[in-house]
Amino acid sequence: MAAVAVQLWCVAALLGTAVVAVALSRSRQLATTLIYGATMLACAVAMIGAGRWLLDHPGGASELTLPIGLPWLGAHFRLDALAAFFLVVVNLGGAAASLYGVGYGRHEHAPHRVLPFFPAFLAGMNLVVLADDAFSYLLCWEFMSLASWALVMAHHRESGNTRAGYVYLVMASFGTLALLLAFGFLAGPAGDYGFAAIRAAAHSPSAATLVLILMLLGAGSKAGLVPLHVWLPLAHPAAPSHVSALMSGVMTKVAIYGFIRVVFDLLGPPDWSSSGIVLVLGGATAVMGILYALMEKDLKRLLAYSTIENVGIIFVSLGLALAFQANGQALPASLAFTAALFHVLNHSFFKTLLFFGAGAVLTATGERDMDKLGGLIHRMPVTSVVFLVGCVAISALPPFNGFVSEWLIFQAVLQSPSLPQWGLKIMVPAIGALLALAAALAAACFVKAYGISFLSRPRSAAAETAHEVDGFSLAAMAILAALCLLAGVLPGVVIDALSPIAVEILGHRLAPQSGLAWLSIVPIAESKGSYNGLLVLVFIAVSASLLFGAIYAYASHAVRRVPAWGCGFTDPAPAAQYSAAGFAQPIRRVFGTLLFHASDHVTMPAPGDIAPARLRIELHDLVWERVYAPLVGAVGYTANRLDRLQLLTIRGYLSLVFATLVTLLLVLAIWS
Amino acid sequence: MVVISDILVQGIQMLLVFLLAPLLTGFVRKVKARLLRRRGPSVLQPYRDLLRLLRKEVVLADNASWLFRATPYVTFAAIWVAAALVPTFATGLLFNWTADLIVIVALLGTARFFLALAGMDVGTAFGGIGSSREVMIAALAEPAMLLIVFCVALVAGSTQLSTVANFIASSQTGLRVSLGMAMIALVIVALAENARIPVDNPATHLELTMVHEAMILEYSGRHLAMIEFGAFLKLLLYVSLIVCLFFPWGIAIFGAGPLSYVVGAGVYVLKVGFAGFLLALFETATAKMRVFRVPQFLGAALMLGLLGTLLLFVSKSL
Amino acid sequence: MMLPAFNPVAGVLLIPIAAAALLALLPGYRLTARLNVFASLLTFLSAGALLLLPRPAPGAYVLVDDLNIVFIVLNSFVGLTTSIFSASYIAHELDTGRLTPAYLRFYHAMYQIMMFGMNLAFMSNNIGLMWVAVELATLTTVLMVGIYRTEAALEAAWKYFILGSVGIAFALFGTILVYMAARPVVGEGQDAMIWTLLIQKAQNFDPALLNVAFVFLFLGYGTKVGLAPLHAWLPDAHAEGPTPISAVLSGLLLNVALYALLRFKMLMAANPEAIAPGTLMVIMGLASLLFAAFMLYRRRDIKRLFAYSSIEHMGIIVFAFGMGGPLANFAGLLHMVMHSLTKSAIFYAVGNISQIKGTQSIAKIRGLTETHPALGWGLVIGVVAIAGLPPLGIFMSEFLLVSSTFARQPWLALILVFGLLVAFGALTLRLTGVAFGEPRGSRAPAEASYVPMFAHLTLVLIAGVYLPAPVVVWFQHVAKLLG
Amino acid sequence: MHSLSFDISHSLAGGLVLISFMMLYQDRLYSLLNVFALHALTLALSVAWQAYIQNAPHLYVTAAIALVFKAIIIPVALHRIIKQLGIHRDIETAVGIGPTMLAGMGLVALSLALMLRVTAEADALAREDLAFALSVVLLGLLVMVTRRNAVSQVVGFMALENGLVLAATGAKGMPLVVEISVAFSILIAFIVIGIFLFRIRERFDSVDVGALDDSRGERR
Repeated sequence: MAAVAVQLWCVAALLGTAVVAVALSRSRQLATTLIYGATMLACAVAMIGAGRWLLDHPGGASELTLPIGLPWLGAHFRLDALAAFFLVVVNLGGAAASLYGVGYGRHEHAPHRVLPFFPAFLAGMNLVVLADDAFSYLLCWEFMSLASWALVMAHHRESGNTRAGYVYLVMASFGTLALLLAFGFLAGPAGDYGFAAIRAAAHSPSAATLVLILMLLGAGSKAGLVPLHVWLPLAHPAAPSHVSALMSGVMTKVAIYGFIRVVFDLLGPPDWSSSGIVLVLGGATAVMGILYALMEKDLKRLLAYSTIENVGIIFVSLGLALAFQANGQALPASLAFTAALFHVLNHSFFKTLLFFGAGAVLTATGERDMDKLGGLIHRMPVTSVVFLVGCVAISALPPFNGFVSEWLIFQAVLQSPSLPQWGLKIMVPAIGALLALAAALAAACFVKAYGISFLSRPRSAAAETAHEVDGFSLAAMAILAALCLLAGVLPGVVIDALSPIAVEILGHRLAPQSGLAWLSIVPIAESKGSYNGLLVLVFIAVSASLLFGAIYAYASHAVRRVPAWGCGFTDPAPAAQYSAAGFAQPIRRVFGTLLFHASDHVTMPAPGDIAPARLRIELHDLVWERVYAPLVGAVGYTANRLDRLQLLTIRGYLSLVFATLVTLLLVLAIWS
Repeated sequence: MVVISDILVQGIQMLLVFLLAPLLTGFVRKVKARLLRRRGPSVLQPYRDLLRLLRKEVVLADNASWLFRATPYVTFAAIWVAAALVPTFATGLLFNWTADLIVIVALLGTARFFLALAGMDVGTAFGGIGSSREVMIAALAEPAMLLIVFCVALVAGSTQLSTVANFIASSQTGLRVSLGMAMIALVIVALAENARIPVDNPATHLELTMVHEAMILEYSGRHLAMIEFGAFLKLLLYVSLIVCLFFPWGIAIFGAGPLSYVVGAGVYVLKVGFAGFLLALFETATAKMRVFRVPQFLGAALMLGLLGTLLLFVSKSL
Repeated sequence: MMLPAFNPVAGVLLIPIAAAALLALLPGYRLTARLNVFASLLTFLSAGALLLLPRPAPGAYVLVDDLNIVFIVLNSFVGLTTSIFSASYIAHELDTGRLTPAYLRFYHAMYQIMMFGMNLAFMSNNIGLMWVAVELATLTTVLMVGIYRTEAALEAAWKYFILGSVGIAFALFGTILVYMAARPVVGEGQDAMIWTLLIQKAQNFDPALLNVAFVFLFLGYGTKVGLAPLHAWLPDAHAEGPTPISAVLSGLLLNVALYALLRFKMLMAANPEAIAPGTLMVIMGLASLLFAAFMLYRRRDIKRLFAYSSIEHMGIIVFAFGMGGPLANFAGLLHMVMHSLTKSAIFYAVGNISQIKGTQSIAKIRGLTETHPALGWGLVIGVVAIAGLPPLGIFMSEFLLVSSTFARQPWLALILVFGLLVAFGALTLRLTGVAFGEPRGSRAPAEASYVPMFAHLTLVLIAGVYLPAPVVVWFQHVAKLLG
Repeated sequence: MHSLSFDISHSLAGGLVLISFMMLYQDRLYSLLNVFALHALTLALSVAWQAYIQNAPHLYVTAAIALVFKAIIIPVALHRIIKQLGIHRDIETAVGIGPTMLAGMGLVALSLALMLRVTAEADALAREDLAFALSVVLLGLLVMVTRRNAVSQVVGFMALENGLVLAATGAKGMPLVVEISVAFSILIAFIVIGIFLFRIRERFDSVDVGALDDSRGERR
């Protein structure tokens, strides 16, 4: 059976599961186990199929056309290396989320609002990646959005969720319309919607730029590019955690897939200036996203914002690839491209992991607000370990996977002097600095996230009485954590696995890595830069354990437990510990005043007054206030103005008719 | 055979930095004392402190977690590995290609990450202050560092330290303004990263001013020893980084035989000593600045780095 | 006209008339309601027969061609489902005492007469006859809109009546002008009104006359289509009449007027010197779309909300036909069919909702998916469909329309997209309010049956992912006819 | 003979337009009704003349309807209504008389400009008739939108419809004319009855819009 057929069967299985779920979603336990089990199975099969295809890379593509969709076109589906990779990403996340869901779903109070849409959502994402004509692509794209919207609305009674769902739906539809325009432009008046036809057609540079901008609007709004990100931090946290994980870790990747598919594959080499747009947007997104995250105290919103940051990093890398490709520099282009894909993979690992962790915390304490957490490292030992792994990985610290992709991106940045255009020459280093800033801020952000919610003393009764979560959830998280480490210490394998994609899209690949001594990676040449995660890990482990052993053997190993010292002042109240806002204060003072118009207002009671001093922090989301609020206002204003027409007298309506008639007759008299 | 000797040489370097680090700190303290017309402790004092701390029992807060106890070792190991990967007396050591400059920076980042976490673990106000300020400083230092890397890499065409050192040593690069800027920037970053005056004062426990010390306030005994030792190593690392990037002259080329290694080592020690002297001089000459002046200070480094890079384009294009 | 027995044409036309006569005489609403359903079923069957059997040659009065058969089948189908819905709906109206049996008898009779009028309008080959038929259908709906006899209902009916009459007058004047234009070419009398003859000779007609004629026809029939700014009657008529009638108004009557417009558009297009009707249709279409899109935001009455959405979609359809070309015309046809099905389905749902909650005010309806899952999700699917989201039919037509337009006239496409987005925002805003959140209002089970609603939605869903080949070929042929 | 017949019908049609102008000029209801009766009478004459010259006897029916129904019954009925509903007698105009007259001029000019483009082989008679009919229609509409008063608006509608009949009869050999005129008379009857039933005094929408807001569900 053709490889693509296997994938489609898996999708069919997912859809079938959804239908079944509608039927029996009332009986909680059974349904939960059954549905998530089936979903996991389907995803696993799909993942293995796609993975084998990618590793064997037979080259070419496996295609299939179904007699549905646009009548005279049919629904084209195609599995090539790029699609295979993203299928792996999607289905890995899907399988993990399902495994997690088996345990997490038990606590779901409205399973009938989650179970049917969960497999449907996964099916939608699979189909988007498989689709090979504009119509099926958009149809699946919107189906995906719709299913995820339904999942966001699962807890529609909680405050803010309906608004989140609404904003999400509108932004999604905005994105779809942008994509629609892009495809309409690519397909031309005759309407050749097949990707093959679009690929074959020649596109002028200006047209390419237009389409690229439309794609940035369409795919970017789904991926969460600033300033189109507003829906993301609302919608992602509103969904159940394993769905949030999918939306953040996987759906944004599907959006990026769309961007790659159209801009790199269908469009052909674009103009170099367009790469500048992508670079700037990416850099801004990375920094803004992580700064938003730093200002957050809601754990899931923080994670959602950090997703925005990572999307920015990926887009920067893609922009680099575009820039190099536009100048025909194949090797650096493939380097940047591979780095982007690598980061896609990594982010799907650790963001999913982190959202699972947040879900576990939510299950254990019922709290998302970090200022009510703390000390969980004692109550939830396993979760705290895997969550720590996620935090280290996402902070781009060796020896975990996040660092490898960022290192590759920096290597690509370092190739920029070879670019002929001055604009890029000067822009790219600055963007690189932005990336470094984003990386450092990410580290700060996750020190805060972990330090406030897992370390220190519990800030609420819920946190004090927290308990470790069930085995399924832990298993899912452990697997992802292991993957984070593996991808970190064996990057060469991943890079080689990604090479067929680079070959397929750019026609060039990085030199094989897995053959090198000590499994280190050398993207360009050893003299230019190399990294060996494995050795770094080994060195650290060995030297640390040597020291440990030595000290325990020859120096003291006595321990005395006492109350914390704190310069002699041990504050009794856990509430007096550093809060999320407090931790972010130095950074808020550095960046916030400019970017968020942040201001702290302290109300200090008079001497002798025993009232507590109060600190109020004022933050403004300028993107919302400057871009969206005016738009909303304009629409409302127009609506109010036009609404007067609803209440005219009949004579008024008649005069409207009369006016129309006379105008038309006049036009007729004047023109014809 | 070759591999053995390679590993041997690499081992020597690890040992060298291991032994040299406390000495450098001691030396700096000594010089500072001298400049203040004090006698000051012996240069070997740091060794003694470490040994004393090692022997003491650990006083641990009740709610300290395993992370708190693991951090000293992780931190130290990370810094040690990083330090071992910077060419000191010879380039092109066996494991140099394990990590380039970026990785070394990142390794220090790992160390900082865990230290900051440990600072928050016990849940005292001081730890919070220390960690939050530390990460803020780091957030500003890292972009500057990257730009420095970028600038150097543009000149040498590599981020591989050995290559860079060889390239610059082989004096085909004349005196470059941009390199000068990069060096100043690196010095600023080094001061910030090592919690030296004017960014932080390693000798004070005045809570409003301290950063690094506040973070490790809860540590004691062998843990404290590890962390202190880590700090020493970090200082040495940065010094030898500056030295190997900007003054690599006299550094031995790999495989040049034991003699040149010895010479290289000698030269290296001299250079480090000189750098330590300058550091002491600078620290006595300046005062600590307010925490929220630090961003401007590091911003200067950032600007210098960027300027150096752009300047490089210009000079190259000419 | 001589019609042989068992002639489906006769079936489509005479069954409603006979049924109307019968219903006017018979008492007892259960029986009449069933009879109404039965008659509509027969009409639908004969329409189907019309589709299958060989078609009669175009006569002086009756014409059956590829274009109008689409409308006829759709018309009789929605007529059937609506009759089923109203059978279960009206009973409840009796219980609540909003209607009396006498009025009910009248209602059923009028229903059949209306069906007759619409079928006649579709089938007539004589532009005069078509005019008469359209007006007949309009007047019957006027009477049904006012059937509740509340002040609001009467006011709505009155408004509808007055504006309708002016529209009637315009349409007639246009028809006369067409006759005048045709007379010198085709010859006096009957022939100069027979559409098949007109279209053949149209190229020789006097362009100036045709232009003026088209302006009047466009405004006359456009009033019925509900194009802004001629739309005024539409929202109130939808909101105040019985819900089945709202469904029929949106689903069918608008199509009747649209059909008339299309016929005359073809006539215009056949004459090279006459003005291009497309431009006018594009402008009015976009105007209606934008206007309705903004009007959606301030609606507080759920039926009026969807009435405005009908205006919006009529705008889209008229725009599509105005653009012309195979893709746009195909999209227009598809959109029209899908809109009829979806919108009537939505009105079935809304009818149930307003009966359960006892109000049409959006603010008083909350959390339907909690209290009435089937109804709530049905409404969600309906609105999702009407908002143009996949995998439902309207998405396909909007996809074709927007993409092809952007390739041809980017700016028009941008306006179109803007309008679509604004309307989408309004609809989904109301939807999230009505379907989700803390439930409000009565939790009583629904009286009327869900069958028609889900039947329509299923059709729309299927059409969204799979259009049968014959339908496609047929639509493409019609699209070619429309030029 | 032909030229004479042409002149007569032409002058009758022109007269119709003139009377429409007189309607615009009226500011009292009764006089408006009288003028309308005159309007209908003229129409009847012109239709009859058409019937004669086209020797199309069925048009006599239309003429009769115009004469009996519009020129006599309707005005009388409206007189009654005015009395019974106690509508006060002078017409409140939305737009002043003067501007209305000017607008009427413009409309007539427009309709002439439009119709004179028609190529001459459509015979002159029809052409002129159409031009006049169009102006009558437009003027009727103008009456409807510039008068605030229900009765005068009905009159305006009827004037408009007279224009239609004029056009229809002018269109030589047009079928269904009689049926149409009958249909329209019924329509008008409906309207008049409606006014009477719904006690619509001042305007078509005397039912106060504000009071309807809640039933419209549009209350702010």
